[in-house]
Amino acid sequence: MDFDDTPEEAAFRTEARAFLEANATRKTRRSAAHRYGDTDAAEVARARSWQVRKADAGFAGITWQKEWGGRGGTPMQQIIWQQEEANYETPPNIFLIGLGMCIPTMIAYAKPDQLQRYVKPALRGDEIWCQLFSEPSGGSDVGGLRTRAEKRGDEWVINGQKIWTSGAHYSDYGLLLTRSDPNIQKHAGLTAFFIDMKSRGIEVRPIHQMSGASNFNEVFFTDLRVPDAQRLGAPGAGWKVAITTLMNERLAASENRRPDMQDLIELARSLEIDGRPAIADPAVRERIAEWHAQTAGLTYTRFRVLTALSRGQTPGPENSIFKLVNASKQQAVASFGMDLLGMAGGVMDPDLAPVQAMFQDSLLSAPGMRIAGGTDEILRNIIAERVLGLPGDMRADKDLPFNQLPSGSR
Amino acid sequence: MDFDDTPEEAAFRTEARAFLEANATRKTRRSAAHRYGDTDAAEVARARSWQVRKADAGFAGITWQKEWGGRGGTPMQQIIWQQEEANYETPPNIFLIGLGMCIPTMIAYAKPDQLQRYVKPALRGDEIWCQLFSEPSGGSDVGGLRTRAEKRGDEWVINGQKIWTSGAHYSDYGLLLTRSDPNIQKHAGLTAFFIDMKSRGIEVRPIHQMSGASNFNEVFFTDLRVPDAQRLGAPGAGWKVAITTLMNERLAASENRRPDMQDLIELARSLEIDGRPAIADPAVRERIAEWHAQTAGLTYTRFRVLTALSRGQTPGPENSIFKLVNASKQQAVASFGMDLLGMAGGVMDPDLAPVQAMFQDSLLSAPGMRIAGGTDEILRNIIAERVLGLPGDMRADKDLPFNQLPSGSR
Amino acid sequence: MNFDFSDDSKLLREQAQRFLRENCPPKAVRAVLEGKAPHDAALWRGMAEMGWLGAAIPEAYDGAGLGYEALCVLAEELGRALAPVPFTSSVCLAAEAILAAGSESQKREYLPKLARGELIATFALAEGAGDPREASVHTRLADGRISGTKWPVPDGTIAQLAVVAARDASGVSLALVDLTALGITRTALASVDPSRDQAKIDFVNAPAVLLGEAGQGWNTVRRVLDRAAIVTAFEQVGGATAALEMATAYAKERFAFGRPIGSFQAIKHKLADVYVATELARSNAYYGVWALSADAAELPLAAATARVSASDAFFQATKENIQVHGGVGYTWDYDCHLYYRRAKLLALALGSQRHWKNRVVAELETRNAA
Amino acid sequence: MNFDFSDDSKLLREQAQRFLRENCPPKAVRAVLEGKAPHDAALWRGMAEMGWLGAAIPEAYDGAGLGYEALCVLAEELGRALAPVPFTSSVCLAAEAILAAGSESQKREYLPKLARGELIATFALAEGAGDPREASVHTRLADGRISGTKWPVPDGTIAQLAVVAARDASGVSLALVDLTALGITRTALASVDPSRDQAKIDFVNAPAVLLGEAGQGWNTVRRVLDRAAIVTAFEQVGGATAALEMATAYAKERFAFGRPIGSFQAIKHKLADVYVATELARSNAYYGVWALSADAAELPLAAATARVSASDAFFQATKENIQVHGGVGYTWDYDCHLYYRRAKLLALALGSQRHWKNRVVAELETRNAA
Repeated sequence: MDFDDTPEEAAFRTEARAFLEANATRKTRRSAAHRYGDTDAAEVARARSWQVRKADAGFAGITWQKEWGGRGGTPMQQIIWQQEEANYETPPNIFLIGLGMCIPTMIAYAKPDQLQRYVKPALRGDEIWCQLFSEPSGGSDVGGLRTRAEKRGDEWVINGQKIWTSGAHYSDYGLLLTRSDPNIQKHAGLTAFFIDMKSRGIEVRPIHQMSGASNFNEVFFTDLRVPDAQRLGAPGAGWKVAITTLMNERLAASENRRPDMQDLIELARSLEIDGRPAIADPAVRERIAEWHAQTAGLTYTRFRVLTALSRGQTPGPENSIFKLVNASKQQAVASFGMDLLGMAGGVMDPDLAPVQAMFQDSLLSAPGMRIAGGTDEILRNIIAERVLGLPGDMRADKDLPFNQLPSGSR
Repeated sequence: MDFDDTPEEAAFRTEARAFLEANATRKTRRSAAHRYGDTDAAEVARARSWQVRKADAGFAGITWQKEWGGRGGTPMQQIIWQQEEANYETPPNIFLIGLGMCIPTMIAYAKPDQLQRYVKPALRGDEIWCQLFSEPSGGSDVGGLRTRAEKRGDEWVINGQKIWTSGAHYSDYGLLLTRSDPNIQKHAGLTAFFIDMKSRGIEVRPIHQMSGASNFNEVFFTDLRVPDAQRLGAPGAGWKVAITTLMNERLAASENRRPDMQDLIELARSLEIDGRPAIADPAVRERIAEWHAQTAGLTYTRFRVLTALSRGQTPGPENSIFKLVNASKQQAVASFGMDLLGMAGGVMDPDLAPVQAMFQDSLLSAPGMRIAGGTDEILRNIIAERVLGLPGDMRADKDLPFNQLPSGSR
Repeated sequence: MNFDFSDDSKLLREQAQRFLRENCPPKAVRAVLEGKAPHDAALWRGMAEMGWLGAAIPEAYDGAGLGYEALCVLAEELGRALAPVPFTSSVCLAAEAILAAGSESQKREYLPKLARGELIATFALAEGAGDPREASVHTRLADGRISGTKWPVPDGTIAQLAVVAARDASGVSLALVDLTALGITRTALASVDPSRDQAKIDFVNAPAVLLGEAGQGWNTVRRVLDRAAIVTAFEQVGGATAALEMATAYAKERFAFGRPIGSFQAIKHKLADVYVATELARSNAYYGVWALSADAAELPLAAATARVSASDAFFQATKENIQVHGGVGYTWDYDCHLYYRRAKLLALALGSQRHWKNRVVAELETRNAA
Repeated sequence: MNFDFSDDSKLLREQAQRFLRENCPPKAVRAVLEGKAPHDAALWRGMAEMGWLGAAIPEAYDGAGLGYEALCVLAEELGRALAPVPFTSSVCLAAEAILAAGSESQKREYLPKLARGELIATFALAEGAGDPREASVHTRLADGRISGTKWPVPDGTIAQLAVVAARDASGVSLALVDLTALGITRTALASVDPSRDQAKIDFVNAPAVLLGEAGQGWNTVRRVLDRAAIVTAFEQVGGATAALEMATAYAKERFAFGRPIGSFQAIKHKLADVYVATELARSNAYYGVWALSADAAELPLAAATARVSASDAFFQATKENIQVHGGVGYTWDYDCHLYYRRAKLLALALGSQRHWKNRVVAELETRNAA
């Protein structure tokens, strides 16, 4: 067990640092906290410009093969890059879904000429991709989707609605999962496509979240026409394609959500309880210690996973642990930080509320964290069934044709 | 909203107090804590003697009709009696199952001559009853029982095993639920009886609990012969009889399990943390306040229920709240009290461990509280389905004959 | 013993539910939340006409004299409807302070106007971060003038009158301050729950009149906070009940994997836990209203206990309501967040859980010592 | 970076598992639990023969010199097997104290015997209720004699030698005391976990030899406790893992309502939560063994963090293991309670959660101040 780089790793780290030092600004604690808000056009432009610089310097697709514009590097190099990049102010990584999920799926299912056309522009940030799986009828139950795809000659006609699509409003292409046959068992009747998001028949509407931000969209399809050549996998084999996509879901980047433990400790130091610093209060100390133990536990779990990845293992269902623990912790820390402020805890003015009203902001964004990308409940199912091997729940939807499944009024 | 007695209630309370003052000793905090251990022959004798005195004075079956030896009193009188009796040292109430569950079931299903024979002796504590429902194959799933009853002429022959039977070793009679037809749906094939516990073919074996005590028994039946006259309800109608029994499950008496809040506060006053009394430590105060809020909430919920009962309402599924909250609280308080003792927390010598090692005892008995009489999980199901009206879970056992149900290796 | 609301109270509850269904639908709450007004003035007028604002004000001062059971019934229903009105500030805090400490002439001057809703008053205690604490009062009162900064002041931009805690030569005293006078600057504050007004108020030599005896202000503050904690516990229980009902209804109607999500134990047990927390809080609130009505010695313990369970139950109910709704529960357009915001605001407004838990134990200590 | 055990350690683990399966089945634990012996002497001899007792003792003192990674691997497996032996007392506490503070001749005298298992030693710190605290040491040491009462002393009836914390003219010092000498009375104590020996030891002018510098004893105590906390965290993680495996296996095999109980979300999610707690604890323990092996400046924080998560995870895993088993889980004959008892004992033995949580924050404060 050690934390030291090999000479090769150290050399790569030096190279990465040199690039970052020359091209970006080092973060400080006082850096504006990243708000989980709208990504506007200016931010998209900054993100593209950063991505192309990374690509030119060989830091965009570190583990990708050279034929796709990658560096052909090791998983450990990828980890080192992430560690180093996290220390600098960089635009939001709006390419994560495209490069982490969509393009790997394309590489698995698209034709060689399509790959020639799409992979490199995605890597350089010239073209942005989004993923169109979730629907209003079933957030947790992806296989229950209803968007219809009907074959008409060499084309498919798509009608329906997707929801919770990150970045749909600035994306150029999208990976789409549809129901091509409602008369058979639900997972058997799905077909996947990639689509041009600028096509006629697509309408993107931002979703106004309770926090006030709009990170997600609804996407409506009205007689969208998609050439059969853009189909991925066989008709009816969409579920398998979707699994490929979801398996490529990257190990959730170490997000450094704020407020973090250091923010909490600073808050507790700056406030008083009954005339003594809040940090001296045993009840406050107990909570900080518990959250520190969770935070540290996740950090070192990540090191264990990274060690496994660096040996060529693929990330497995045990990675559900990160979001499951973090989301509830984030909500609890936000609530607790507000409690420390007593009667003033509800005030959100950044001039009055400590640490830029981060605790109040977090109270309003954390509930979304417990839902997006798999609810707490789905993640516990995954851990129980796929890690511990407990039997699946009874299924109401196992043997019935899709169009005979019970459905509710909501 | 008021806590005052009506003049009639006050008169009854005075009568009850006078009886108790003359016949029992008032409790103090220093009274030996009731241990949840074995009930030995001497204790059974004391319990019988107390019961007969209560019966003679009209305090044994307060709400029972006079024809059964009761007082014909009101539910409020019953409540007042319980409140008053709780202030005195009395033997364990080993008649609760018989009088609260078995005899009411007899009254609903047995023949008049049987009632003449059995009700009064039960009320006077001359005969003790137990309830034989649970089996090893399904603690939570009572309907999954396997004990076979086969009709042979005017008799039934019983073979099988019951478990978790309180008081089987000192009981005279028992209420028994059996499977008379394994070829039909599980709840349809049950038949109920009352049996003489001293019959040939019955073997009672105490269960050694993890706490060291033996409150429960296993009961084995080997070719036990029961006259058809002792059948309760029609053959195959046993589930309905069982429901009658379970619906009569009394509002869990206010048990005053120790350690209680006062014990915890005393413990926290007697100990030091970093040279200051533990009770002054904000982390300790926070926990005490939370448990006090739960304890008080249960106390006042009981008052609400008693008010409803005094108006003639029957207790409903919402009463699951009492054990659900208490059991986990008891476990948490025990664990916390031991933590307060630091390195010495594990020591159980009553001379060294404060308050007669009650916290350590409770740590070892509380896990049973979370299981016996409905697990936490079953109680949450009951609240969700029967109070909130949420839909039942999917049932694997709904439409299959009993002998075709899947069963595991345990 | 009778541990239930009276028949009169039950009738009042039905009346309140009918009135609020009509006059305080979710869109009325959203109007305030989205900044169209600092409170719902029409609803407030309606409540005044119903006689609710003076429910607990004696008839001698033009109140309805219905007592605290009635006030708590109303609070529960206002909590359920998330009513965006200065009920707590004007009725439970300011009017109670005047009732408790005011001179006869002050009572005659202000209580009838408060009961009729002609005057909105508030209670200015906090001076930034912190729980209620005598030593934290720094605003200065001298020679009929007051100077200092109070924030947050609930309903501080809409109130015309404030009961202000301030320090004078004899300690902490209370003062009545006309908020429309010179020397006062009011700034609306952004809040986790914009459906309730919060303000910062700067006083610079503003005219102030003593309320009650000089130096005895803190006793009144404690008395008023304890009493408001009980009424607020009902408001919180009302909100928790509404959030639980929303979640339960959704869990019955929403299907996933071919079955209602309410048939999954993860949802079932979550809602059973919310039910348990809410019922315990309700029972503690019942005990509180008994103590309030009887002005019992147990009031401080009853208040702290009721508040501790109600604040926890309301927050738990609202955060799990969002979770049960899943993605849509996190949208602006669904009402889940209205309850969540309110739950957190109410849990802080009279002081944090830490503060009230500490008070529970302090009261238990006094009792056990006796 | 390489955040995993070495191949050598993995081989050692396999060897340990094989050995313990054979030499420490549940019935061996029960024999001690039910009072047939105060520890499993045969198992202890076997462990000595395998070289485990001296795993972290340098070869210069007849140890195996395998280092702390090896020691932690062994602790995890002993925890899994609930081994009823004085491993922590003799190997992690006493031997570490002698290594840290002993003179060269003391090391030469005792460490080889400890490594070979010829001598069992323990660490006598507690004097009744309380967490480790310098001011709580009242046992007196003067002129080579020691007087006072220590309880609980882990493995106090079976050890022949004790490292005792005592107060002398210069403050708190450590002394080596032969427990078989005159002036010593040992009383076995009833315990929540009778499968581990605990004793009260009265010293009346018993002969004692100074270990380390006079007045510097508390520094050694802290160092030894921190290091033992990391090794114990592995023992706890091993126990938690075993309890989780038991519960998972039972949930797959046990049927209710016609289906395995593990197919119900209530059971699934409970076990998922246990898994999460156990994995977080395991990762913190990994960091701990790194800090221990590297004798890193982060060791005190790593130790406190590892202990806090491991104590919680082990207790949670064992109490939910009973719950998943239902009625049979509460019987004496099922092994669930063995884990539950051990979990609580280990969570207290080196000081309570409160104590270690406080240490986490103290270390975080030091860091953030720097």
